[in-house]
Amino acid sequence: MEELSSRTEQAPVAEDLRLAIREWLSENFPPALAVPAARETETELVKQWRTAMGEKGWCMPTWPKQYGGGGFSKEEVRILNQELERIGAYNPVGTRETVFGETLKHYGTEEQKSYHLPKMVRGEFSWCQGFSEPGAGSDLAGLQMKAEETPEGYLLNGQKIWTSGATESNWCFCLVRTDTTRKHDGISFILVDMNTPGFEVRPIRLIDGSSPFCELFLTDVLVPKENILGEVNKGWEVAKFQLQVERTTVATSKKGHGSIPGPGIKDLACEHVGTDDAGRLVDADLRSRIASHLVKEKAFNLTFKRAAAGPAVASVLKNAGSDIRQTRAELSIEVLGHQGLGWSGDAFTEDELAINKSFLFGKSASIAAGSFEIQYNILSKRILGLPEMKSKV
Amino acid sequence: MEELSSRTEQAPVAEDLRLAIREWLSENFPPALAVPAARETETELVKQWRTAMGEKGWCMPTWPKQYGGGGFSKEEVRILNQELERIGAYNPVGTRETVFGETLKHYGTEEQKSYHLPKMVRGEFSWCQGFSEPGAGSDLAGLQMKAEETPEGYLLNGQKIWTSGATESNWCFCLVRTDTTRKHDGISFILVDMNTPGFEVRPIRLIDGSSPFCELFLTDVLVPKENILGEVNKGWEVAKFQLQVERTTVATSKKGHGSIPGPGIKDLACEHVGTDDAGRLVDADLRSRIASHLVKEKAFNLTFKRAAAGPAVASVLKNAGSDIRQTRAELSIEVLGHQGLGWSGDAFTEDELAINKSFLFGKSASIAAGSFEIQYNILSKRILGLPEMKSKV
Amino acid sequence: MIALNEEQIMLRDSAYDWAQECSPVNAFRKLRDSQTGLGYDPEAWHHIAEMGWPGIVVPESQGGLEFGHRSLGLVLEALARTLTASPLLSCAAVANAIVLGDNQSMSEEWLPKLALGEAIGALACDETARHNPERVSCEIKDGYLSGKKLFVHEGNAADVLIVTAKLNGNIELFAIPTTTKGIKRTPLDMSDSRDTAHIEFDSVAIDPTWQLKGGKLLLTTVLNRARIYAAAEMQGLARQAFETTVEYLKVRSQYGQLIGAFQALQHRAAKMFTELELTQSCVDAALDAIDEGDENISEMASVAQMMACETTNLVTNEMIQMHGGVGMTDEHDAGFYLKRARVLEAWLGNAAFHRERFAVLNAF
Amino acid sequence: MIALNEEQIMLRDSAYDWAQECSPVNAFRKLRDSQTGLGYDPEAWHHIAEMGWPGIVVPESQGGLEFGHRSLGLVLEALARTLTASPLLSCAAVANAIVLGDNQSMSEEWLPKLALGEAIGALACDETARHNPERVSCEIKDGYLSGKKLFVHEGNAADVLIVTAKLNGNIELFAIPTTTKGIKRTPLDMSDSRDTAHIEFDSVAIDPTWQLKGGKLLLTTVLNRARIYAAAEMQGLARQAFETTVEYLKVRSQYGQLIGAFQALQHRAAKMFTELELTQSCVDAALDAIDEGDENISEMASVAQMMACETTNLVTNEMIQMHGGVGMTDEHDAGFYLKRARVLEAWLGNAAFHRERFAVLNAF
Repeated sequence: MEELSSRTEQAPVAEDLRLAIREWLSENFPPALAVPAARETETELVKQWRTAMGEKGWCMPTWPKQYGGGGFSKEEVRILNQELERIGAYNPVGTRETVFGETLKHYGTEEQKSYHLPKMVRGEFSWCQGFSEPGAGSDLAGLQMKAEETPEGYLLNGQKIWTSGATESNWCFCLVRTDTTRKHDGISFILVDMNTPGFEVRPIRLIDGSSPFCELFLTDVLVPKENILGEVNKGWEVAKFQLQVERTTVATSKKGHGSIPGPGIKDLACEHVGTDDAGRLVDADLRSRIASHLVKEKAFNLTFKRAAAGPAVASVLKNAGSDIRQTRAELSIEVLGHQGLGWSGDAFTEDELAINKSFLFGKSASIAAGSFEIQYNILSKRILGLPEMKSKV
Repeated sequence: MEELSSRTEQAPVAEDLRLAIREWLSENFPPALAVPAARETETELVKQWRTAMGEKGWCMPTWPKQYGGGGFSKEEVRILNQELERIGAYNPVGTRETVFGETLKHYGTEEQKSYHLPKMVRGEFSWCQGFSEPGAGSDLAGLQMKAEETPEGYLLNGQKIWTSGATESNWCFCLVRTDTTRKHDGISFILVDMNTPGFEVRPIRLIDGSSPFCELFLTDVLVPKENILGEVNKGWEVAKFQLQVERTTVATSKKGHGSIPGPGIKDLACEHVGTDDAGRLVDADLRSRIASHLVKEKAFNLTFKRAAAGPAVASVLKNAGSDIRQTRAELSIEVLGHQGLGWSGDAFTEDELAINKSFLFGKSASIAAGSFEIQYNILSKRILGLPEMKSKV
Repeated sequence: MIALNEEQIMLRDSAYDWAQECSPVNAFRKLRDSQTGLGYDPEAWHHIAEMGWPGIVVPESQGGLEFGHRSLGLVLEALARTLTASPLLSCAAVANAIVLGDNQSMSEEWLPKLALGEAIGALACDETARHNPERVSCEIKDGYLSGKKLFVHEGNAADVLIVTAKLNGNIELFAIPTTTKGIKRTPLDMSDSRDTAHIEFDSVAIDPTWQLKGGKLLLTTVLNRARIYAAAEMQGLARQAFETTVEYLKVRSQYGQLIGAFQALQHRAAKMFTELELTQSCVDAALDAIDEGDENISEMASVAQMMACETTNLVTNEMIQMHGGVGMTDEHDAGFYLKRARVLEAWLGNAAFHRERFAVLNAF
Repeated sequence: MIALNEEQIMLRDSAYDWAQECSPVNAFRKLRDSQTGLGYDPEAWHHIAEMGWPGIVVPESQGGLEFGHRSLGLVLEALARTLTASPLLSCAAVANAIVLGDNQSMSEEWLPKLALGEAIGALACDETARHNPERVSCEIKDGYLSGKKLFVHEGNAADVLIVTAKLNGNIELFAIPTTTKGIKRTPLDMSDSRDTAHIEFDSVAIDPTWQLKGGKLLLTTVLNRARIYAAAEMQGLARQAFETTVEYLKVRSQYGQLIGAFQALQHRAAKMFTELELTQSCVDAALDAIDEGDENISEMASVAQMMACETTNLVTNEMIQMHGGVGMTDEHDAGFYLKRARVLEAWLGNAAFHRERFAVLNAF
């Protein structure tokens, strides 16, 4: 496989493409955006780059051209990515769109696809997800947002939570209840224009002070009937598809497992705890725990490399990953002592503040995207085949 | 309370009793039995001591004299125990009889008490317990041993397991099923003469090579109807009483939590692992875990002292105790390396062999007498009031 | 273990009731949101003073209640349950230093004020971000103190500091008024939103009467007592975090079940309960050991602190995890417990520090 | 991570099938009960030899299969599942020592026999009950070796020993036939009922051709490989202990429920599964690292061994606990897994040893 693709790289067609891409990029990518921090706010430059890439079809390079994609083969995508990376450029469309785009392609009507996909590619419409509700976390299908059918469309009432990127989005795909008499079979998947009256977005402040998620409050929000994705009351199937795509994307990207800012834990410890003549950390107890942590991190990375995709691997990696991340964070603040427990101010370096915030935010790693407990349930029931509880007679 | 009882000790009546006991002991206790090992086998001397104490009523000092007891007050028992301890003497009747005696006193008919209690006190009848069955471990009430009512008495068929002391006993109190249509309400408590035909005892060999428990195989064992203790089909109540007495006895005696032979873990480690110039164990990782273990042992001992009796304390102590015992055993064999993994032979000291056997046997600490899981169930449901699972509709 | 007497039971119950009713976590939330930069709640402190609690470990002869360390521990536990932002612990530690430091003039000057809550005290004994009281660079030369103490809890509000400094090569302790010229305090914005400061001494003229007797030995004793108090505070914090979590398990439903019915969560709750009970025994015994003048107080302090650090760490993590997403929100109290727990763990020696110390004390 | 090729998959499957069918745990039980004092199963060894497995890491030029270390690991894992009492691991470690020791005459003398299973080898590199290969008191003076090696696995059956000894102040390795005069072997009755011996050398005349090249560096490499093999063996043992336990959870009922339906047990099973998967990755990667001639093999060996020790410890304890009383009986296999696990943990460095070593290798 490896060998084959490196041979293809030498092939003349691929080389032509590579040169074409390189040339286009050198003309179109604003070098100022090579600095990641410059991409964080929605500047003219950022918009310009998104429009350029979108029109080229390279935001979703594998999609058919009719939907605004590039019609690329996997091999061609690899070349595109290599060229982007070479000059510090990036794909301006986020994971949220990439993932939801797959769902839309799979379940959308021709009208929905033709209307939405090109707008998504060009960044005209950016999307957020309205799945979880305050009463429906791990048990997502317990959701209660009401969608009442009226002659004018569906009337949505209820609340969503844990929506990321809601403040930067203008469209939201939601799971709503169109039948209150059945659980899974009473859910529909619907596309909502966030500018519709009655749609309110409120950021949620987290324990680390950040607000990456929002609550959505919907009061009599009217949505056209044609905005149902898939069939009415069959939304659970669409949601499962969407979640599966998301999980695979997260599981195959190491980013999903997070990182701690600043130097590695070993260097951090050597600097802040000190070493003896033999170079050993003077806190022997801490040293032992750091060694254990680093061995486990190695085991995690090797498992990441070894494992073929599948539900077992996803759950193992999810839990081992959040455990390692949280252990590293606890070790980091332990190493720093009070210096690692600052909230703001000059008395702390940016790295030190970031370590504390990351420690706090990292507690969500074992809660979000399928909690620690949910992963263990999946492993024990689906993978190990352990039985369900029998109802008492 | 303390103050009061020390004042009483000075009282003339108590002092008279103390002197009387002291005198009797000096005449009747065979000094050879002051060595614990000499008590292990049933010698003439052992029998002689049991008979002497039994006739005096001092084996069960608090029991009424009519049942062979001493009729002592608590204060008088304390004096007796002090005097026994002073010369290395001991009470020749075991915990099994002490505990079951309470049950018999509470539930026995006058005939049962008059017949059995004095024989128990004098060691004529020694008792073992037939509760657990291969299919009924933690779920004791799931027991299946059949007791069929016939004109001649109950006909017992089935199997019991985990009976300690069965080879040295001649009577066995059993839980049997007298009604197969109900679970808890179909159980009776019955007293069985082990010399009845069809009663077979087989020792169970454990992973440490010892055989402290037996299996009992009962085939058409005929038991007179008057041997039911309490009422027919109300045996579960009697069993709960018996288990409660046992639990209290075990929980208030540190013996229940076991001990590891040989020197303490700290000295063992210093000897076998070695120390550096500062006197620290050279294996820093091990040192840290030993420190943690010893702190926890201290916490356990302090809890033992602090806690008033009750189900919460019993469960906390049971689990913390078995955890500490097992951790100590694991640390001990880790400290000794291969030297702590011997099974027999001159290459190992007796202490070393005992450490390994104790490590192996100690795995039962979290299984026997209410497993680790059962204790956690008790804590979470009875103490913390966490809910039961609802049946799915 | 010494059973509580009737007065102690009353004290415990009234502290508990006061904290739950008059100083709930919401009071702390308001303080944090107030942006005043004050790391303690003056109103709560006023009430605490009225009830006489700052005087619990101050001798009667100096206007205190002389009601014992176990009693103080009961109050600290009760107040920590609701994260009451009070300098009670630090004030008590400082009172101990002055009482044990056998210094008549300092006693007369500070103890009556401390007993009434009219003066606030703070321990300034660390010069590093990680607890290491034996490392002392602050030095007095020709009567002038120079050097810097880091992360002094209640350091901004303090009227009097117990400061360690080298004098003629030995570690000595001084009770220094914060009004003294040359003292510069830098308030820190810590994760737990409580009062913490860096304190710099720039050629501060030291009155010889400020020196306490006892040197390093006094330092050890004072720190041991402070550690035991801190363990009591952590125990109260952890106990409430646990109880709040168990209550949540009884009301939150998922998959048509109260989540407290899931056995995996039940067993984790039972484990926490077990650890809390074990820790409670150590904290109580350590407080008793001070009252009894026990010699072995270093070991007991490390036992109590190690257990308290580990249990608090466990329980605050489980509090977030078992609350799920809502526990991650600032709106919920779980984050406050987590943040305060980590600061307390770091303060007077974390679990590893006390494991190490326990081993050294036991010569292995 | 290198994917298995077709031949390796066949090898793995046939080793698995052979062990489950022809060498079940019951075969080990019979061996133990036989009271022959033999710590290995000659019949099983005969079959293993017939299948060529002792030759897997022996070069083709010396009659071996030269099929790589990962392949050997697959066999070791499969055999360890049923506790097959075979000296395969020790023989392979010895073959490695001789191959790497760059000694033509020793290679010609021993490798063909080792490849065919006609000679058994053992590592005699420890002089203490706790693994500490750097401590070498055995010494060769004027051509005579004196000293004692302790707890040599397969030491009674061995025909050739790899012995560490000081020569002119340096640690050197020798391939010494056990028939040599002056060697005294004391069989030990260990908890795992396997072949272990103390071996004493009383002025044993050493033929200079027995010396392997490489000294301490060779020792490190040989031990690293043996450790990785041992990790593979532990992984096989733990994997089977886990699977046996999970099967029991599916058939044992209490309170009208299969105990595998209790969520607390489910989550503990899921934890074990997670640890086994993480450990598997380390074992596989470490075996691959030998095959690839990786430089970083010391670290990989310690990573694999630390993970294997911890996982094996966890799983064997849970095996007993989850089986309840029946797991405590000698009649059940759980005890065998527990006992063998602890011996393997102690053999070439336990988890603490390898944590320490990992830290040293990473310079902290």
